[in-house]
Amino acid sequence: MAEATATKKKNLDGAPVIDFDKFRPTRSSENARKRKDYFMTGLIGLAFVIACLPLISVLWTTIVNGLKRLNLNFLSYNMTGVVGGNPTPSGGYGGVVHAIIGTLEITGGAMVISIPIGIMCAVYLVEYAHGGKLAMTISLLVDVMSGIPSIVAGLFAFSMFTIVFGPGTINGFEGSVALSLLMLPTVVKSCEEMLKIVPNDLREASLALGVTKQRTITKIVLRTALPGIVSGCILAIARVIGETAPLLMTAGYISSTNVNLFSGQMTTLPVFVYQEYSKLNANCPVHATSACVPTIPMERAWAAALVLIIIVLVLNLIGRVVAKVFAVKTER
Amino acid sequence: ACGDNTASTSNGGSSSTTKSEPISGDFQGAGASSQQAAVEAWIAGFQGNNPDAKIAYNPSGSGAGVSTFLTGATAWAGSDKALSDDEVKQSEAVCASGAAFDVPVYISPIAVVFNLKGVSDAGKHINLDASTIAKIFDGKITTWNDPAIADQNKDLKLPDTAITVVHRSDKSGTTQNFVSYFKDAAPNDWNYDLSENWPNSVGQGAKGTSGVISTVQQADGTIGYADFSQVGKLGTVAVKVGDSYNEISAEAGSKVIEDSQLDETAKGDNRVVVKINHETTAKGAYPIVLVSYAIVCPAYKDAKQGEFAKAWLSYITSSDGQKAAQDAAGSAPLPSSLTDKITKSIEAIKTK
Amino acid sequence: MSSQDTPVMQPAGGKTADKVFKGIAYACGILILVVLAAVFLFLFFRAWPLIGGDQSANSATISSFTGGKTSSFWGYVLPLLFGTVLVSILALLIAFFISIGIALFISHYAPKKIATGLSYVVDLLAAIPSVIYGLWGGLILVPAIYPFWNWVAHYLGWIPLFAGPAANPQRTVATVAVVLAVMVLPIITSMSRDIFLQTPTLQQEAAYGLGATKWEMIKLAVLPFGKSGIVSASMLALGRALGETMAVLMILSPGLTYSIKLLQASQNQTIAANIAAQYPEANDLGVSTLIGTGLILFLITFVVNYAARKITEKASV
Amino acid sequence: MGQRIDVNHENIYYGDFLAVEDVNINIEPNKVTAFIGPSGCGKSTVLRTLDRMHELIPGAHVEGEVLLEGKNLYDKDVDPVSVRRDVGMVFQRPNPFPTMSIRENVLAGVRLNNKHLSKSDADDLVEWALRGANLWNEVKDRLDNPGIGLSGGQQQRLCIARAVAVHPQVVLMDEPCSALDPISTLAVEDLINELKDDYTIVIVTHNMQQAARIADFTAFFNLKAVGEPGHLEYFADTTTMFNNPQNEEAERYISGRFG
Amino acid sequence: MGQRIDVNHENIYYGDFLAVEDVNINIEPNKVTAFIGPSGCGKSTVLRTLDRMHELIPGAHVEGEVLLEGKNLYDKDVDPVSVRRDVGMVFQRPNPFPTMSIRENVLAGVRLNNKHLSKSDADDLVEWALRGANLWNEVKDRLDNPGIGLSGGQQQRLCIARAVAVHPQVVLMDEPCSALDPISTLAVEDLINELKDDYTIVIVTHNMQQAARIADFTAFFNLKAVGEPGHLEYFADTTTMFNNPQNEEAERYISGRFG
Ligand SMILES: Nc1ncnc2c1ncn2[C@@H]1O[C@H](COP(=O)(O)OP(=O)(O)OP(=O)(O)O)[C@@H](O)[C@H]1O
Ligand SMILES: Nc1ncnc2c1ncn2[C@@H]1O[C@H](COP(=O)(O)OP(=O)(O)OP(=O)(O)O)[C@@H](O)[C@H]1O
Ligand SMILES: [Mg+2]
Ligand SMILES: [Mg+2]
Ligand SMILES: O=P([O-])([O-])[O-]
Repeated sequence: MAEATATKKKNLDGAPVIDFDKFRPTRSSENARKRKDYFMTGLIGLAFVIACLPLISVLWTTIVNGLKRLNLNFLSYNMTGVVGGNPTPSGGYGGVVHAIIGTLEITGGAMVISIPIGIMCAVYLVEYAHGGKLAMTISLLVDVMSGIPSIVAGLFAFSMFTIVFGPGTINGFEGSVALSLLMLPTVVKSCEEMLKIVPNDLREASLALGVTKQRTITKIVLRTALPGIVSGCILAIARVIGETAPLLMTAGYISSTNVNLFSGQMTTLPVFVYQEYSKLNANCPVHATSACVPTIPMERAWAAALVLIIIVLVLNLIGRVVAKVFAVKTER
Repeated sequence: ACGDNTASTSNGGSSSTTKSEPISGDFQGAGASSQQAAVEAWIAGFQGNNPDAKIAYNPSGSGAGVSTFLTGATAWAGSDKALSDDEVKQSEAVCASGAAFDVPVYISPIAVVFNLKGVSDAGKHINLDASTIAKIFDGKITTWNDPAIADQNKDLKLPDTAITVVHRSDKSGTTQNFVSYFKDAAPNDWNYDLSENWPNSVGQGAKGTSGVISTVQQADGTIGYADFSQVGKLGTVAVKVGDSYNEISAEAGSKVIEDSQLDETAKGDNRVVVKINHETTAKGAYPIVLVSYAIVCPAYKDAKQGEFAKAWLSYITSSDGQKAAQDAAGSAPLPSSLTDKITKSIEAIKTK
Repeated sequence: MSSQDTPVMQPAGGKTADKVFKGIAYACGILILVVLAAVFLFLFFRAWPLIGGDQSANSATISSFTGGKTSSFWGYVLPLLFGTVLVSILALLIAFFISIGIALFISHYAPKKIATGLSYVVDLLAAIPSVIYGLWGGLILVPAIYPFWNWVAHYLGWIPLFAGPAANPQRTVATVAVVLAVMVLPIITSMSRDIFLQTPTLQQEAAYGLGATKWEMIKLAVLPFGKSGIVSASMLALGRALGETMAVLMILSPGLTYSIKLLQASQNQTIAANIAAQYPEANDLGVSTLIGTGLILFLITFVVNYAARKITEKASV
Repeated sequence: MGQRIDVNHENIYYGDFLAVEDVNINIEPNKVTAFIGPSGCGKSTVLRTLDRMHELIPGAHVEGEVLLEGKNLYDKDVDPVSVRRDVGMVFQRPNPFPTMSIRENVLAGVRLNNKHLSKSDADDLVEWALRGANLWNEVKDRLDNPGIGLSGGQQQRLCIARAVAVHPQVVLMDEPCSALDPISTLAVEDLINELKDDYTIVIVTHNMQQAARIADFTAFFNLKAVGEPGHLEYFADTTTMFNNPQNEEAERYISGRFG
Repeated sequence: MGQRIDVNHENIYYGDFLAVEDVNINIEPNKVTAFIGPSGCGKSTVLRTLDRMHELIPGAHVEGEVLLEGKNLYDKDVDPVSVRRDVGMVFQRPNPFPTMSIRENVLAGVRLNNKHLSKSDADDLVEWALRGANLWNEVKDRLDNPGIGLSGGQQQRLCIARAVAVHPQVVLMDEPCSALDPISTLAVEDLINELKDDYTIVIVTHNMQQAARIADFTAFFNLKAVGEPGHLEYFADTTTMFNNPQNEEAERYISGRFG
């Protein structure tokens, strides 16, 4: 190596001679590039606007239509004793308290099933499996699982309960099982991503202190990834809280309040919305007073849809707050 | 329970004929979505007399309702179709003794609704006979000013708007009842097998009665069929019966049932199955109706269920019950010609 | 406190906990396999009568589903499959470019403050339940979009896809594709945004250092880096679109053809929506048939995901 | 041919934080100028203001002037895109575009302006740039392999080839050898020595021996304390800097008493 | 008190790749031993085999023996978890646990092992470790603030405090100052000097001046070419190494002729 300088040889000996003026950018080519840059900026801005239109429309429609019937009465009564378009003795037109309870319990049940399993599966994939064959298979199948149509998940849960608990079994928990099937892949995926971005530094730091792997994972890795895991789980919940089709066959539909997740049918908000939409119009007999509102089912549907969006919003906010509280500063 | 609206007691308990103890407990039914509005009213009315009875009805569809009933998970099923022989046989495994039977509980006229500028929004009806309606729904007549339509509606100015047929996209008893009218009343213009699925690909399909109604509302020139109670502001077709065009109404629907026979081919005890006389010429009758049944066992493994089934059917077929359904769902009352037979069948339910 | 001498390497506690924890993690991984196998087997057994049962009864069931148009399972499921794929691909095509646009807007164009707000909105939108999209699509969008599609059919009708006349109301594949696109848009956006944000600064600076404009930088550094992520986001979205039930059910006027006339009604139907439409009134054999179609959908999802994985694997080498 | 750079009264900010204060330096054409100094003193920051890369960091901005052959880079009418074409940059960690072949990597910059490069022009250019970067012989048989498949040192030379292929006037290098093994380091150092015939070169290095080996001029940056702005402490030709510095801090640094 | 380490015929692999070959070295108790050498020669790799951190990398394994006071760390019956408790490690980039306060960071090693400490014991331990790490005065008023809020040099000393709080016999440090500014570097160097009274210290550094300043013994690693395994070229007490090395490569390296 020391001799390299002695027999010094130009790099460019033998290199073709290049006329760089040929490649010099012309005014027009520069302008064309600039125009393209502006054009793409415009296009990207436009994409944004285009996407906003329907999304704003969805929100706007739901809010405007939903606010009409969204009041305390609507939130504190269920649908028992509601007949046609007639008002109930309490002065309202029925409400969604049973559906809110159903939504929360069934989704809660799905959470209890899928979040621990999902997190542990992600832990397995990231901390133990190190990209082995089994891990590859599992993560492929997790992707496949995220493509299971919700209705198939419903059919599956329904049949499973039929086999285990006898024919025709319908209860809230069955709905939870169906939903957890849909939720699991999202939980696994997002937790996997979150665990992956925990710096390896921290694992090594902990292990170097003579801490066992299990404690390193639970107390350092999971703790550090917590905010991300929480928002991943919230996203997963949001994914299933609006499911209708699988719940129609697993959790059923009832107009009274049922707080027992494990027995009896339960209504959730999306199912409620769908059923009210299916009713479309209520009948008002010829002799009915003006208090009878024929369009009440659709109004209830929109109001319930709005309640559902608000619940999702609140969940999102909780997720944000939790993420903030447990936030981890990674960089100085 | 929490959030319950105190049951509306519009039907004073005194007028009820029930002398027995009030029913209490949890009871489930499932089935036809067409009955939903009526069942809601019935539940409210029934609970007026039996405040401790908790009743749930899942409008999961006739087929699913019957399947669930046949597993023994529900006390009764609602169905737009009478039981098949097979189903009757299967029910023997579920009922404590005997086989399940069906009785009509809900009769609702099916309206042929349309949306046509200058006609329906002016509150006018259109007169059509069975063959014309069949041709429209088979895509043979495609504009509103087709001579076949115009001839029957001399006093209307019909535009040349294209006809958009709107039918159910899901399996439906409404569809089956509707097309069975064509099969009987215009057999030459309707060559499809009887089925709960819409048979041709004319026009547009929509999910559920609500889908049909909202689709019809959304465009000019549409025509569809739907339960009478859902008609709203849409125009309806007056159907030719005999020599006159009869408009739809609950009473008119009732009349065709009055003029109908029982289906004697239905095998099994206590069954009351109506064979709708679509070719009726009864005065003021409206021939396109849906008859929906309640399906129960003559005896239940759990006597309580039997007690409930008996009380429940008695109530919903009583004039009080029928009145409640009429108010809540716009249905047609059961004609007196049927009530006796129904009552007799109900009496057969064992409560011990 | 002072340092005290301890015997060298005394055994550490927590060994059992370590083993148990690993076992649980392993079991949870396996559980995914078991669940999926269970779903598959369940579908398979419920669909068994289609293969092993009385074929004439099967034919009768299928012709009752189709109004007599076909009596073979494949004649039934293939048009459904075609419709499912058509609707999903269209939705993906519409959503894809727009999503990438928004994702780039958030990651590279918008000022940081606005970008954070937008990200939040996008995440929220990803969570709007599909019934609500169904309601909105069926009641608001269908009438609102008719003039536009009518215009398209009028001026672009020479393209077979847009062959007129546009159905009115527009309960067509085109409208459903738009609604599904709106539904999957936040999914693609939020995933690709996260990936774009992770593009190594080094790559971006390399491009800028060569004298690239912003767009050229994106083409040189951001998009190649994000490619595999974009693909998997799209697959997730495609999976969602393939399996979407309620929105399709509430909007589409179904048909059983292989037509690609997007603006005409009663042309296609999707498997998931078909199951939901037929299930309530189906008898035992009918349910088997429907589950058979569900099995096909399941297999398609599997194939799509498998293919996507292979593609991303190749791309990331 | 290289061009000269004159920096006058430059203050460099990250948001409100003044990172480097009042830099005045004259960088001679066709010479190698090295920036040395303790970590955090602002070497990279100053370097990145010389081709307006600094402003890519949100909130970052610059006061003062940077004259390239007398023309202020920060004038209103100057397009940063064209500045960056005239002033090439090589980074600390080699960063070939991972999806491109070796050949495409070299051509990446040229293609921006010349959409339709004839095959023979492209071939010539690739050969010229790779020879210039001392890499031709090692890769000429596998130009279509991905650039990422090369070793670290080869990748770094590929990045240099990519930078010179657009024929800049100035090449900036930020610790180009710090991620390389000794053998690759030598190859890159040799290359820098040859490149100065055609370009003005500015190099940041944390390795004083390297500065001593390759630079004609050396600038020593320093900072009083963490959180204080860095500044140019001492600028001299390399021989003076390492043998007889006229600045106490520089002497302490060079003799290894800190840093 | 520190313990001695003897490495015999150690070969270190990443999968099939032999990264370091036949290392033999005797590390004296209560002394500072520095590892120097060009990038990629395997300094970090060897260091990480001294507390069995190496095997955390999938596929990585070791041949030969590493004796801690005569006991082979790689014996079948030895639990790596307990090895790591006896041999502490400090990394190149300071890595305090971001979720924990300063106090909790110091206690992490004890707490995470599920040992229950009374409040007063914990307080004592925190003070002892932070004093030992020369950090007590700077942080004693804000022990409950997050550890991540400290400056880089303080973070690195916090990591040292965390490592010594579990009472190891040996402390390994992998380029502990390379991410630090000069002032923090000095603070950490002072600390190392004090720690050797209680511990055996092994430090990897790329800064020869640093090795000269703080080490009692220096090991020079080298590699013949990229892709070849690294090896221990020369081991001597620091004075010999820097003033009168008996090895030609070492001399070339130290005199700055490469690397
Ligand atoms: N992106 C940034 N945002 C805010 N401050 C920054 C950023 N990059 C660098 N700084 C600060 O600017 C100052 C100078 O940093 P710079 O990276 O230029 O130092 P340097 O001399 O190149 O150090 P090194 O030898 O470590 O590369 C430091 O105080 C640093 O913290
Ligand atoms: N995780 C790994 N997998 C495979 N090879 C590795 C890994 N880490 C290091 N190596 C290889 O092992 C050899 C020694 O690397 P090591 O990091 O020990 O060098 P070093 O002397 O510490 O260098 P530096 O001064 O850059 O830290 C190198 O050839 C490197 O490429
Ligand atoms: Mg720097
Ligand atoms: Mg190292
Ligand atoms: O009540 P149907 O849904 O069957 O019409």
